[in-house]
Amino acid sequence: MADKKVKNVFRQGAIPSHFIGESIYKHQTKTSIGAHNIFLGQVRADIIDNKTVAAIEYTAYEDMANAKFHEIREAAFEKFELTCMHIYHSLGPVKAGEICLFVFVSSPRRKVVFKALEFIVEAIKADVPVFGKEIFEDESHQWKVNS
Amino acid sequence: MADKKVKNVFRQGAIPSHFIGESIYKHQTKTSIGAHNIFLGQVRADIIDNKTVAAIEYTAYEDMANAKFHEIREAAFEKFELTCMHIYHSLGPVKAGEICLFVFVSSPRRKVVFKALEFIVEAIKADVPVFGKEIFEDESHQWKVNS
Amino acid sequence: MLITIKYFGQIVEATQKEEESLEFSGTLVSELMEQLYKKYASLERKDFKVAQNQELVSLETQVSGKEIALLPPFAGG
Amino acid sequence: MLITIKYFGQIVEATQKEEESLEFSGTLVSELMEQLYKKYASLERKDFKVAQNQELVSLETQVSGKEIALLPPFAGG
Repeated sequence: MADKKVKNVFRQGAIPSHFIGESIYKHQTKTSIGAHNIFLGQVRADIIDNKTVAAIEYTAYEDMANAKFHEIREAAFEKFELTCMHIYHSLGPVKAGEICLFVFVSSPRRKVVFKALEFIVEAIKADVPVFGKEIFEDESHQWKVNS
Repeated sequence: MADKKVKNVFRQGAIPSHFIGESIYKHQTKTSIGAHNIFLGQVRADIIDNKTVAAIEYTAYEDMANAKFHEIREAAFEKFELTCMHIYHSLGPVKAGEICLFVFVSSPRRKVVFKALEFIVEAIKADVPVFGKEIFEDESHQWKVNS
Repeated sequence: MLITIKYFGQIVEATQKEEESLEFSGTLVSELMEQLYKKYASLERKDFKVAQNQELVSLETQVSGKEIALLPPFAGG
Repeated sequence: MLITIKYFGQIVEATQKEEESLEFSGTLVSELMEQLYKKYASLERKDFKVAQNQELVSLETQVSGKEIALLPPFAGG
């Protein structure tokens, strides 16, 4: 069901794996759902010029970002037959190996969830003002840019 | 990493949500991963001729099914740059609202996980000899056919 | 030739058993099916594929394997 | 006209602040940027987009809003 209220998508720090498990559990009462598709973004320990990324520190233009997440959400409900959709994004430091983005879509049938999830994730990457500071193990940093 | 051993994909009964959470947690040591994509099949309480599906009882030609899952796995590693892949399917009764299929792919980059996951799920639906008896609340049944 | 035949899903409703050993003196899968249709009257109305040694085969395939399976429509996931 | 300007991510490394109020007497976003480039020498080398009242705008847009934001490349997810 589409929800007109602008939600706060942001969570402080990493998104815990048990939170994802619990979120799945909560959908087991929705027995019209036949297929879930979940995307998780995980911070990579990339090695750049011999230095290893230890964490990404996320900041955002929060009001605009939440408005954009809301637009993406509305567009996805418009385009695809979804039963529900949830988006969570981290703010602050997230260590390598931890989850920084959790997108969850559910539908009666499977074909639609693949298309919907990819649409949502690509829109988030392109349109939402979130910024990432890659912090190396020696505490130097560089700014992440989505490709 | 591709694994040449044929694994047993089947689990007795529903796949618990906390198992999925734990499976995600185990991947947090793999810091070359940047994107996970998870598909979950959930049993729908479909209403057919005024009767509601209460559960699906799954059976399989287990040896052939595990060999097919293995082929699908090898083909996916061949076609897509994946860090890892896990598939679990239920056998026996799974109630409406519970999870019967869990497919989990991970890669350094996101674009590949969407294509890989859809490829794997469609191949499972088409090629793996698993059979589903939809049991209605009045204990009558019909046989499920994938569309 | 003694063959093991396995039945799955709704096929079992026609055969009332999941597995049996049958003496088969013919050549092709189609001949084996004729033999089974005579034995199980309701089998002919069922929709199924045939696997030999875990690979799908056509009715024109030679029966060579030890294990034949009758597979109704797949419903995985 | 008094405008609130917000800076994000690596832009803050040029401005050394996240927000400020500026008196602006021009018309276009491009004029406001010229004013900021004079104030912050290293800003001109940064890659960013401009949002006015939370919507992306071009340099030719009229400054009308209360809130202007300088947004470096997005890195969500």
